[in-house]
Amino acid sequence: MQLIFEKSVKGRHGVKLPELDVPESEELPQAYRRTKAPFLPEVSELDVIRHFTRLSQLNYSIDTHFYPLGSCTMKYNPKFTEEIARIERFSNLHPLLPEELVQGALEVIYETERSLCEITGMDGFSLQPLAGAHGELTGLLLITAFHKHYGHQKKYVIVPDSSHGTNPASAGVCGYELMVIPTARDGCMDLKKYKEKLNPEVAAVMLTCPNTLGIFNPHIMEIADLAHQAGALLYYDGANLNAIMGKMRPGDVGFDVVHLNLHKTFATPHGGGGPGAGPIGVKKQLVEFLPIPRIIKKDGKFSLEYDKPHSIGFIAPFYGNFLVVLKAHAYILLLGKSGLISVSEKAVLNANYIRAFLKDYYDLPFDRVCMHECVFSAKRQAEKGIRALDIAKYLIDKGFHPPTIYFPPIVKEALMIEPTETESKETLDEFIEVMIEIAKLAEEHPDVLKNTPVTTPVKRLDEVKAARELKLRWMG
Amino acid sequence: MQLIFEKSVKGRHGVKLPELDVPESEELPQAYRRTKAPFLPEVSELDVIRHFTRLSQLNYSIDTHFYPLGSCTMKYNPKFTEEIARIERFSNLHPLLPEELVQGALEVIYETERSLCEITGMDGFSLQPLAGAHGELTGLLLITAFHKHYGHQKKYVIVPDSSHGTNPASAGVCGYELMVIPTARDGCMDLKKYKEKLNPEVAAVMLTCPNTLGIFNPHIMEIADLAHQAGALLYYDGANLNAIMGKMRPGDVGFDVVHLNLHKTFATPHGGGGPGAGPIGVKKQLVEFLPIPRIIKKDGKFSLEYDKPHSIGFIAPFYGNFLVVLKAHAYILLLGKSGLISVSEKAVLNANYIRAFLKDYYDLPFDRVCMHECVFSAKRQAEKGIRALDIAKYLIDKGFHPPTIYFPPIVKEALMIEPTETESKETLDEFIEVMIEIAKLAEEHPDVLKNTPVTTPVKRLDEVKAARELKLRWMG
Amino acid sequence: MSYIPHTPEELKQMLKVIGVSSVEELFKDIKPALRPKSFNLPEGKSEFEVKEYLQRLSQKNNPYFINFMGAGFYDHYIPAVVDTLVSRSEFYTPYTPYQPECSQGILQAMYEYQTAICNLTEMDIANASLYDGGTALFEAVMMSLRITQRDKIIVDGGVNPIYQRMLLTHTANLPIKIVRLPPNIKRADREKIYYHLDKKTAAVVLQNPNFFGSIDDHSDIVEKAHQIETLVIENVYPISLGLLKTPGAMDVDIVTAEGQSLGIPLSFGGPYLGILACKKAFLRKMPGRIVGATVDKQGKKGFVLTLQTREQHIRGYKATSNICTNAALCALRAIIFLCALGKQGFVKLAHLNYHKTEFTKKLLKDIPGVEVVNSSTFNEFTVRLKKDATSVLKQLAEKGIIGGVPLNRFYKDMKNYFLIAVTERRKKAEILKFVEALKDAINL
Amino acid sequence: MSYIPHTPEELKQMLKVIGVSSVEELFKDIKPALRPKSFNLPEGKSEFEVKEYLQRLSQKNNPYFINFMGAGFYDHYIPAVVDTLVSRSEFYTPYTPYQPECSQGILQAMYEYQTAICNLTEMDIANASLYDGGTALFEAVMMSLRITQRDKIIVDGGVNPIYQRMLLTHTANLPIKIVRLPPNIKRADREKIYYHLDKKTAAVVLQNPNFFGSIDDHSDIVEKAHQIETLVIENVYPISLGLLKTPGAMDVDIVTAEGQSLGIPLSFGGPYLGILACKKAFLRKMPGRIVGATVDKQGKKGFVLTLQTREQHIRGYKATSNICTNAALCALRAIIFLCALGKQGFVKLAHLNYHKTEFTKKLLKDIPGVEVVNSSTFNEFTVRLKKDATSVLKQLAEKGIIGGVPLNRFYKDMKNYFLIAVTERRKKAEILKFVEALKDAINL
Repeated sequence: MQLIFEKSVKGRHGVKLPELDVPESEELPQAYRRTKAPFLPEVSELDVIRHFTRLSQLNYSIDTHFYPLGSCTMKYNPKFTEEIARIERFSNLHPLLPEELVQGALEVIYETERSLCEITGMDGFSLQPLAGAHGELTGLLLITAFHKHYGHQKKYVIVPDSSHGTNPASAGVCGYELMVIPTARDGCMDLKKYKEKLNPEVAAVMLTCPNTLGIFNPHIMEIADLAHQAGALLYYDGANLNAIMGKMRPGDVGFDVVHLNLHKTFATPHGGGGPGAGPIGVKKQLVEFLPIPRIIKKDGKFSLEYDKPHSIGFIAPFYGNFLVVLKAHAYILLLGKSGLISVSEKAVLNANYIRAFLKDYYDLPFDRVCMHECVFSAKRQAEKGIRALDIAKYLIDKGFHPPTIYFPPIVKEALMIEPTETESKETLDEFIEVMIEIAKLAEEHPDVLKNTPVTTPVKRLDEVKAARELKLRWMG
Repeated sequence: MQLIFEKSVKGRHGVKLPELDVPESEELPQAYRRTKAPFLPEVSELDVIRHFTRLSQLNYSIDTHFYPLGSCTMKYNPKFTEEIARIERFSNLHPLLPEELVQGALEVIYETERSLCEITGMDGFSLQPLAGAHGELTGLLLITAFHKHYGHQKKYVIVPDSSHGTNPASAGVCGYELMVIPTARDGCMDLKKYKEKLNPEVAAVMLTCPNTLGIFNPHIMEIADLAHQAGALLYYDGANLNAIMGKMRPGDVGFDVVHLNLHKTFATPHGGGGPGAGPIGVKKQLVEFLPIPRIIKKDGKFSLEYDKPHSIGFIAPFYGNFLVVLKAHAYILLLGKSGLISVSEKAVLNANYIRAFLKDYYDLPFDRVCMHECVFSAKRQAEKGIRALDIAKYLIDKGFHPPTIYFPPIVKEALMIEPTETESKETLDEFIEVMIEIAKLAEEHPDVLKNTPVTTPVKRLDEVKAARELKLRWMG
Repeated sequence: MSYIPHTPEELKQMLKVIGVSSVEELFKDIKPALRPKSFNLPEGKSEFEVKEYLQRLSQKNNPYFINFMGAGFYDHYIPAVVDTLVSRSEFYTPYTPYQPECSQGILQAMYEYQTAICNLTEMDIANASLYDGGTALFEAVMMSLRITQRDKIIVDGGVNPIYQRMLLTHTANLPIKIVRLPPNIKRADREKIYYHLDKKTAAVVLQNPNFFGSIDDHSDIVEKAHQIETLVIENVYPISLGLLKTPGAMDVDIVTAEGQSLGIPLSFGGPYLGILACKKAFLRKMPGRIVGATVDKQGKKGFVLTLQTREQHIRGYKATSNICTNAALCALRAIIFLCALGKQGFVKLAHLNYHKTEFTKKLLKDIPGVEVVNSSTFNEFTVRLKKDATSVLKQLAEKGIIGGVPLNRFYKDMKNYFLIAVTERRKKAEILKFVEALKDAINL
Repeated sequence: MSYIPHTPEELKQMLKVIGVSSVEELFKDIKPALRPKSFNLPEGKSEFEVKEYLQRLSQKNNPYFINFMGAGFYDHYIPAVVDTLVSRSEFYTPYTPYQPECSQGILQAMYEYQTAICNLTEMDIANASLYDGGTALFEAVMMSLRITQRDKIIVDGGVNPIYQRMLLTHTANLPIKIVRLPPNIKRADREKIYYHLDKKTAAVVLQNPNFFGSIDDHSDIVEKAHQIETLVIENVYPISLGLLKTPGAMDVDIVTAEGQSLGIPLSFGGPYLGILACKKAFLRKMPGRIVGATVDKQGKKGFVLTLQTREQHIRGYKATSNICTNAALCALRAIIFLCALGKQGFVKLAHLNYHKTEFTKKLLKDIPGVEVVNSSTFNEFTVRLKKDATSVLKQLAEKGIIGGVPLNRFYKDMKNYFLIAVTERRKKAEILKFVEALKDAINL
């Protein structure tokens, strides 16, 4: 499809603005003005609508395709919560409006914090972090503030080698050095190596639980105890919370800090990359360090408290991604206690169903009951020349968004499949059938898989060329 | 695609309803109850979303494709007016609410009636008719009431042979006999034949102006005078109003009754078949016969008047398709005087542009300046075995919705092209290019055209089989 | 605002291609004498300005009172999926699917709609929608006249007066006789119907639940009518079909309904949805578009508009109806609504409506001065007060409650009567508030 | 409500396939000691009930006062096309386009967004969005540290204090020195900047228009900084770029902006849009996703995420940033907004904002007791009163006017100051009403 810039016709215009209803004043001095109007497309409203409507149709999405993108929890995004977020009295509030004019919005924030505390077993929550990785950074800043406050000298952050890339990256951005613990043969962090590395200069141990292999570490409490004994805090990467709601609360088993991804567990849409929201929860001893402002309820009135001397300060311009929070709030109200428990049960059920069916066809590097996702290796197929990437592209042709591939990097030719609880048995069966077909094709007709996808508007794209020639904008 | 009924799984459910919050009463006696729950699909909300989202993508639509469906005025439907119609204080009003609670809605109706009067030159308008053909029927009922009131004995309705099928059908439904006037060589109703047929028993002469050949009849005033002399009223089928806004008003040239199609000229969406709205306008002498209730403004307050002894009565359950009217009202406000004039100018410009380019390739049975649409004949192509239908199907493959074909029936192998004013020169050029390509293919490779469409989810469908075997519902 | 893409430069190029020097030249057939005497409209405004104006207007409306109004049009909850899906422009911006290969989405959805309507009503076939319930009833009457070649129609006193008056208007110029029975709150008045029923009668028109809320089993009337080859047309309330005996089970010939309750907002009177279903035998007399299943050249299943030869654009004067535009998008709402609720949900919806109404009815029965006039009802019923209902309702309105529809809006002598509808949206607290307010009001 | 499709029957079948007898068995790794101590949430409710509750909550908010609040976040009109298009679920329900062949829609839109941002700012390259303006500024600072390998940052007193405090929080644990200049209403204080500027300085951070509304041409500062290889980061207000000299023209190195004004609702603080653009030379140090054009196997043009080796999911600890989720849907809003307005419309928008503000400024200047502190401004400016601004604003609020942002919310000693923003949405009548109300309030 042509770029919208290529469709531009000099002199054409779209949306009309009101006429100036006050007298014109003197123009700005030339020195302050731009010399040439910016090149933006000159198109009609119909041009805009057709262009972006057609573009939209080129995407696979949850609403059109099964989307088992591991670690991303691509579940159904309720339309109801979208409807709620369109209510103007929520969407059109200036963040600096006087508190009396935003009591409803403050209540949403307050109540969501309370729900998340109960779901995770934490004592305090801040909804300010703007995404998961931002939550991680906020969490590490909290941990830093905590240690500084008590005069601890800290230098390291520990992560397992199966961690999300954001964990080490957040540690780096926060100024820590990194220690990486390998994965043992049971798919969990190597406990022995962990003990060896742990030392009094470790600020935090960051864990995903269940981890990115979809495995729940039964020794989690021991890990926590060891961390605490060494003076480190235990950080819970909430990317995989969808597996354990009502089954385990990080706050009960020794985690000190958690972040959640509202766009994963709480079904707010991923938006083609964002926005999300990454609220951060902490145990009692860390509450005083949470970002400001805090939302306070007193005599039925809500207010913003800024006077928190130990707070790490401002992590967001205001109160976080409010409209995302609102959707998550509505979602929690809709599902309630039993609903959320059922979410995790069915997410785990679906993943194990796929695991059970496919383990005869694909290598399962850690063959045990999984939680909400399972990670296969296509190394058997790779021997025939069929890589995870080829499998992904064939799936596209069959109308499925591929799983996450090549992650976690500790699994060769990884295929990380997270079906989520909102998918039905038929959909899983159809997916399984194609995956089995692929395994057979890899044996018998590997060439068929190499030339995929064929049904898409473009065929396999040259990513090397993209990175070498670097065309990052249209130049006309 | 499977039917949603085929996707049903026993015991699955979608949207949850609230629990009963009052005590259960005794059930109805068995005799009044159905014996078996109705078979409706048992599906999840995601099933519903995926099913209908995917279905939607199988349609061509204005927002995705050029849609020059002659006589239907498939112009761009502004998103703004959709947004307005979603305002709950408009969309959620029970029609029987007390007048004090619906003053804004009544004002919308009142103001829209006034605008339409000014646009058409009529003295009174009713927004009650629910679609164009319903407007026609209402118009004929008004005409009947008028004649009865004055003691005229009437029996016939006159229409030209180029008329929309709704005109004779409405006459039939209203209990009239029909007289059809042929089209003369200039593309207009044969004036001589018209004079011959006209007689004192003619209730009404129904004209589309410009007519379905896209031709404006310069003798319209003479036709009107003759009708009036014979004691007949002149009816304006407003389907083609998009051609003449600000250039001619039916009320100024002798028309007594008009209906408009808000979903054509006033850009409200066609909705895959409807709903539309078919307001009816009349000259002074007919105002007293308009349907009730009438909207009255007095001292800045709006009210509904039912006490109109000569009114034909109730044509709609309430006040017409209010939300459609609201969109049309917003559209008129947005465009205003110059905007509406420009609509007709550009609609006519676009049609003539296509006419000028294609007349060397397709027969133009009435070769003169056209108004907002032009009607070609594919009879030259038909000689090579390529019918209008084949041309239509090839256009689909090229990403265009076909024009109206085989209408009006007086043109053999008719191709009725109405581009509308919202389409750009580039779009017209692309369409013209394909039409020229088709003309050449018809000469040189007619077989290529016969097997189209090939890009669609289904190939050419067997309509004969459909009509013979009559599967009109899914039986499991 | 303007939605016109033409630039001055393009205008010039296009005129050149056409061979005229100005746009005005294209309008030369419209001679000076034919030009407008006036075209006095305000100039166009921006979206932003029009939005401000219309939002201000909307503030003059208030739909947020606790509402017990029905009379055939009900305040049901519309799940978010309905609006989401019908807002897809591939659904709302095409027209009638004359070209099936690029319209399979609409066509399949309409086929599914037809199926759902058949299943709800237990009738053989349904069309793809008409304008509204009233015009559907008119079309049904026209069908019956065509089918029987008779000229008399009997309309029971329980048929919605809104539709009765529409029927009279629409048939004003036809050489037929319409016998309207007097308003009748309880079940259909067999005696009166049979008094008028004769071999000239094309159809008896009934309604269930009737306008006043009463439930009936019309099987006996149908049987009597069929003995002399008279048809029975029944107008129904779709939500009630989650619970009530179906027209199909009563052997009714033609069924009509207002489909507004199936996911369509109240919209101050429209657009709504005309439902029409009938027995297979009457297929070729049925008005409106019909979608049929077929196969393509390669044997793949697909859908087309079928039996178009019944329609005006082919048959003209002899068409079964003059209808062209229908209410496809509203029918789409209905099928999405029905799928979203599903079988269980739909039955539960009927259940909620029934029991909330029974609860309300019971409470009202205990109020001295309030008489519940009918017995078996679904989600609406009629009460009689000892005083003028309109003034009592006005007092309720002052407390933010719309207590129902006063019947003198339709029948002048029913001053003390009003209709009360209780849908699933009315919560217990609202019902109790209403009952208390009514107590107060009648004792004033 | 629940979005789970499993029926009891399916559950049974699935457990059998897995080879366990209950779902609970799948959770056996979570031993009893690890189970929740509490999970005390209310049970789920229907859409309908939750809607009622949230609508009631929303009524406790009131965004309908006449609003002159800005401070970096503005009440601009959002054309209907923006919401219509971003409401398409093919846009809002996918995730980051890791698989380009089935994500060309998002990818192309992001490429168009990058192009538009480059054209607006006259910079070489832009990424596909960050969370918000504040984190974008933080990322720009981090970039400058990496690029220069220096450890000192000078932040001008005109930079939005909201972003200054975010910057401090985010860098709290880093071994760097941030020199914050005192708040400065007028143009950037060259003297103070140059005083601190040295070869340890990684970047000077400026803002235009600055937080107080003042316009500046930073070319001279840029030149000075570049002499010692210090970078200049400029935070801008996108709408002002319809009129103002661009950062590109000033030779600025990295540009950041809050994109909220480009079609994103005020949303009580988020989600917003972080814009980041820079010179080509810094490409590999730039954080966030970037879309590049390429071709497919058949030579057809297409788009992919490129330079992913900078990113955390590949590079981990050494990534240019920890960002994963960005603000793609907000960036989509921005590109649609910019296309809907187009070149002419965008320039006109800037024009309207400028002139409405100048008009307001002039009227205020005539009020005794009101001092307009800055001279050249775009659509926001600072006034000083002779009394406490907060109490005056409170009085205005009683008349339905939010007069602006009191500056003591950010600077304790600026009690008598407040910021006034005037966008295209403020009509003449509203401005006049505000001016009159202000007159009254300061004379009380």
